[in-house]
Amino acid sequence: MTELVQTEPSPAPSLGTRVEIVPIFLFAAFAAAPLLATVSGAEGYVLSLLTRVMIFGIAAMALDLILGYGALVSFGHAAFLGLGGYAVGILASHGIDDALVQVPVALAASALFALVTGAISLRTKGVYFIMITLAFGQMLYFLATSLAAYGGDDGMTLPSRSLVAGFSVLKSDFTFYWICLLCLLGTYAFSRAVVASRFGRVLRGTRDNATRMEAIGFRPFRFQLTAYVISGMMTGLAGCLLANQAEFVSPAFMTWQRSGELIFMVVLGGLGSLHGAIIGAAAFLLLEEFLPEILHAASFFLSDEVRDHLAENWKMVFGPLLILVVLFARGGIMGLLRRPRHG
Amino acid sequence: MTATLLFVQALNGLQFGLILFLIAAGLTLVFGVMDFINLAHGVQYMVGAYLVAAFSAWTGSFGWALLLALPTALAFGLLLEAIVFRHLYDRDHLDQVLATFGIILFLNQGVKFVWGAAPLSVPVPELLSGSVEIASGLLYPVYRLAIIAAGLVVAILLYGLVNHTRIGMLVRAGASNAAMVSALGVNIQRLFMVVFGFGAMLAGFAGAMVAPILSVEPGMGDNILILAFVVIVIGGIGSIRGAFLAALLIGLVDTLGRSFAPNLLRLVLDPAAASQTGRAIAPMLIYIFMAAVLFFRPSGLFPVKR
Amino acid sequence: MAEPLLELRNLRKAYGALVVTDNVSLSVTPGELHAVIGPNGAGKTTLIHQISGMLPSDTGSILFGGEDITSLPMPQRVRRGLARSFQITSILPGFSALENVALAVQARSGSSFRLFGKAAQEKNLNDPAMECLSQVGLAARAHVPAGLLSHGEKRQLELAIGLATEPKLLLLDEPLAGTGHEESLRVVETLRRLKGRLTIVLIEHDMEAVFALADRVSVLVYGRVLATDTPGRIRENPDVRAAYLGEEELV
Amino acid sequence: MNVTIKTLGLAAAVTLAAAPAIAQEKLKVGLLLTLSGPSAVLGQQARDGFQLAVKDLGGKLGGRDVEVIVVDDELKPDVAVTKVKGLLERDKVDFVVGPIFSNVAVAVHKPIVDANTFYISTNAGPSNLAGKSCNPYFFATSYQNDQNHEVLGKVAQDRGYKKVYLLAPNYQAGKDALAGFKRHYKGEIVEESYVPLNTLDFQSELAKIASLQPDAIFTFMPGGMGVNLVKQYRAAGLADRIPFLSAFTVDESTLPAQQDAAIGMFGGSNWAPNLDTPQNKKFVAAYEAAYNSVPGSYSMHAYDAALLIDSALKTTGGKMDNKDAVRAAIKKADFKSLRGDFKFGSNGFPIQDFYLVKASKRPDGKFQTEIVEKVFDDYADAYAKECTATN
Repeated sequence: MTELVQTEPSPAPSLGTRVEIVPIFLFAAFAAAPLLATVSGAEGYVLSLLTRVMIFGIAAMALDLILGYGALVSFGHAAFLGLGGYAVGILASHGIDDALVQVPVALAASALFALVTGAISLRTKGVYFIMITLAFGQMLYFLATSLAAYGGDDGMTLPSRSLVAGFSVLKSDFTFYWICLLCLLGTYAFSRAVVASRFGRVLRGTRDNATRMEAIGFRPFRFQLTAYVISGMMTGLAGCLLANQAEFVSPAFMTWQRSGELIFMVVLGGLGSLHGAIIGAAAFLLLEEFLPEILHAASFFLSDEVRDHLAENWKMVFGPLLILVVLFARGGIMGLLRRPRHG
Repeated sequence: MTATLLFVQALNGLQFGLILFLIAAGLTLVFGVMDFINLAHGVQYMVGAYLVAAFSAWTGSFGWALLLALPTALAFGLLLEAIVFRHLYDRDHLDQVLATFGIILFLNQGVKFVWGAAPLSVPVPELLSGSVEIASGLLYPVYRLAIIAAGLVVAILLYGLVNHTRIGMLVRAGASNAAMVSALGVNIQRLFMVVFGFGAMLAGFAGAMVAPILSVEPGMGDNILILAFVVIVIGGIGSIRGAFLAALLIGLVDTLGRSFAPNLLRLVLDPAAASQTGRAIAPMLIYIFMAAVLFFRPSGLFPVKR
Repeated sequence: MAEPLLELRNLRKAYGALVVTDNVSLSVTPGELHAVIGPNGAGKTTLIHQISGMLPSDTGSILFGGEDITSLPMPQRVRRGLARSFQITSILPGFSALENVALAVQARSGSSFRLFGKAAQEKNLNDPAMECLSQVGLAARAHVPAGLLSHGEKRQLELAIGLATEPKLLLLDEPLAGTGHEESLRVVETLRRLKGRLTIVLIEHDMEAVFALADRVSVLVYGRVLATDTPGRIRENPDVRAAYLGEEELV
Repeated sequence: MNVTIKTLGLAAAVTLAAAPAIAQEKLKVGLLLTLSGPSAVLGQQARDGFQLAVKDLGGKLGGRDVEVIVVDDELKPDVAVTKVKGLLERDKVDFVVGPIFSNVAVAVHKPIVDANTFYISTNAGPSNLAGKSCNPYFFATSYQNDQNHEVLGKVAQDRGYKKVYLLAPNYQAGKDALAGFKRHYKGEIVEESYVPLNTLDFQSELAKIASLQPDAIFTFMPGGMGVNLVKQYRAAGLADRIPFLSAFTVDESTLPAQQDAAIGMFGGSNWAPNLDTPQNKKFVAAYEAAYNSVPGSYSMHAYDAALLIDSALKTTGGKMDNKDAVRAAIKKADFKSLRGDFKFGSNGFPIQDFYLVKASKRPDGKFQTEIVEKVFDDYADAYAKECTATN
């Protein structure tokens, strides 16, 4: 939440406490969804869709941690999704299929990659930072496509989902859903704590005015790098989950378009609130999934052929929708949620 | 590897670099002068190619098609400016990225809606369709030489325009300090419009020029956009000179790297490993190059601001 | 004479042909309030940037407490007790006044890599911060977002932030710039209270304030130190009078 | 906001899932194809081919009304997995037909066969699905990916070319293509050249080819890359000097853009629009009338897939409940394929004839591939022996 909330009552407009309803609703919805899924009769589908939403929620939130709180626009964050995914895939293909090994390896790999590339990238600022992170993302992408032993461009199918301490608990879509929800909740709570902590305060201060922070004795670089590593590790975790969800890994996990999509999720949801990023991920993925059908249903008065045409060209609606969000909904979806209370 | 082959490859790199320059020039100006990230610049390149394809099918002549496509591309750019971009100048970069991404989605699907998903074809103009023999057995298409010539002419014109005219002076001033220019009482809104339309037209021109040698298809602007960003970042945002140099460097690094990386690696590795590694490294080369440039010069080769 | 706390030796900074500070040598003794005055464009702010570490110097050296700090980055200088304020207000507008100061307290406390615990509710950060705010007379406005403070209040906040780093020496870049009459009186009063407890280097245009507060005054003209002396003698100095003639009336 | 979207999504899922209760009689077929992005034209060909077949069969397959649900995989494997789960669990489809690309095929394979649903590929035929990972629920009406390349390798060998230059994009399918070519070609390979995926400009490779002077080149350049390569190959003056052997590079999806530049270039295929059977002539004419373009093998495979489903259901009397019976019926392949001879091998891939084809201009000004000669007769793929699952 914004720093205003945590200080004692003051004449300043305190919008935070009331917006707190949003995350409670959000997680309640995620918790209730499996019940609905059972009723729908297509539980595997509903669960897998929502699991995807939660996984991208983790990744988008991780990005929000550095983007919304540190003003670091990483355009190569999908690389971490890939790192997490490939850690699971490569280890599994060598018979190491326990998540208790895979996840730590994925986190370590993500941390190392973030440390090295972050240390170089953070020398630059602004757009240069955006582009250098893109460059590192692309390097990893091309590396993955050249891994012929692990499927190269085609990617590879996992023999099965990871085991946990030798048990195949993730096999059930329900259990996997709960594990993902747990991860989402855990990373959310962790991120909230980080943002409010001493460390988070320095990060936010650096976002607002780096010179001032230096003038009182901080070295922004160290804080930004630490945040970048934390964010990379969280995205790496999301990558592990994504590989397990799709039971498949491929370089398509880490295209630059995917990195872009992560940024859009964060901006769409609203910068710098963490749960905004989750909402953004949900909105993005559900629109991608349902917009064709919504269009099809909404155009019931037209001929079948035109309706099919419309549904097929859903991106022609999705694009302008994004533009409208930017033009008329400042601050993304969270901005929309806040506004009425303000005015 | 003979010297002639090296020469031909260098020529190819030059031609690729000049196309990149045409796109990057507009992008770097829009970015430098207006501090505006325009992801939709790549689709303007695509639109240029589609316009030429449509007009050449209609008129049957590439020359006429080009003459018609340029003003149309300009008009299209101005239209986009008026409908969308104008409302985004005072927004932060992320808003601009999101909105212009929306334009990409719309236009990529839009051209498919209008012209179908199958790639379109533009015949090489009759006059420029032959090839010249550079060395025995080594033919080089005349049209490619024409692209090189056109690219160089535009580069020279642009250099003159930016360095020796009043509007060029304003553009340069705007790139280094936009607030100052508006304080001078210049109509900044109109300057933006001019720069924007001009950039769109340059991108459209690049698209039109490559239409006869490349396939005209939806999404053709997406990858070239990333390359154009690489170019302007290496060159230093807002610097035409930097964009020119960086575009040629990228063109050469990519083309020469692709053809000679395995051979060079063969000096240190055994042939199988060299070809394996060469293949893995070749597509990464330009990104490695960019990371290296930014490592030593965090604001590109020719930083404009301060 | 006591060992100087800050000593500048032949500092120089040039942008191409434009020499901004030229061969500046100065020494500041512990506990004194040393004012630097000079006409516009004399290089005062550049000098502050050089001392604080925001700008590297071309040649020359800076000694602080006997240690050569010429090549240290700004945060390291702050840690050694060299704090500064900015001429153009530089605060964190989204943070409350208290948090602005608490961050400075936190910087000094050294454990900023703590990832847990709500920083905003830590007493051992907030109490010293509140103390600093009281010193500059801003305690009542502690919870207001800094961006909403009046201009004068922001200047006071700058001062409080500087104090919170517990400096041995405070570099103040025109703390009175742009303040109203009443506000400026309050800042001058605060400075008078701080004087003697703290070494201060003050850059200021307001001659009345300078001559009322300063122990010694250095005059900077075209990047060179014209003279350094007590306020009384500076006022008499013919060179200084010449330099200022037509520029500003010396009191 | 999020909550509303989600409930909306769920509500949509619930209603759509409830639908089968009413329309129990309808047979449901999910078409999973790439319909957006630069490769969309291939997906469109397959979709149109399938729907044309359904129309020709009177809107019924095996006597049952059919509902065809088309989804776009966006060429993103992980997106495809979710979409295919939607087809399986929400729409409860009886068959999944598609996709175009191998990476998508590999990704969706497991969820489909795990759900005991029949999966009929209309184009992608990756080697692991033909070999080690073959599955009783998986069939292809197309080919194994290597086979078209093998055609050209055989041709190069038979024609006695001494030196061949190989060119492919630097990704898995590209490497497989060159491996496929080399299965039958034993002469010298002057260079194996890999270009980055989505390469637009082949000047540097063309310059090398010109200087090396091989007897022929073999290339695999799908989609827009193929369009560019062909035009540039022609422009460089190489087309009349060095034979151009290719797979998936000159076909009905790219010829509209390559036009005259492609004339005389060779490809390998299991079919061509000019294959002289009455059934095929009727198909090509109907397709051109309906969609105003020449059908490629992508359409033909999809058309055959519909015929295959139709024949299988006719055998089972329209019933889907006994999967073994359905499988046995599919295996019989009791339908008249547009390409002539067709039967399934043990791994669910066809045993069929392969031809050398050449790009030509028809009298009406349209472009198509035409059969030059038959290269393989009743040809099975090389991976079938690795398939151990009882099919």
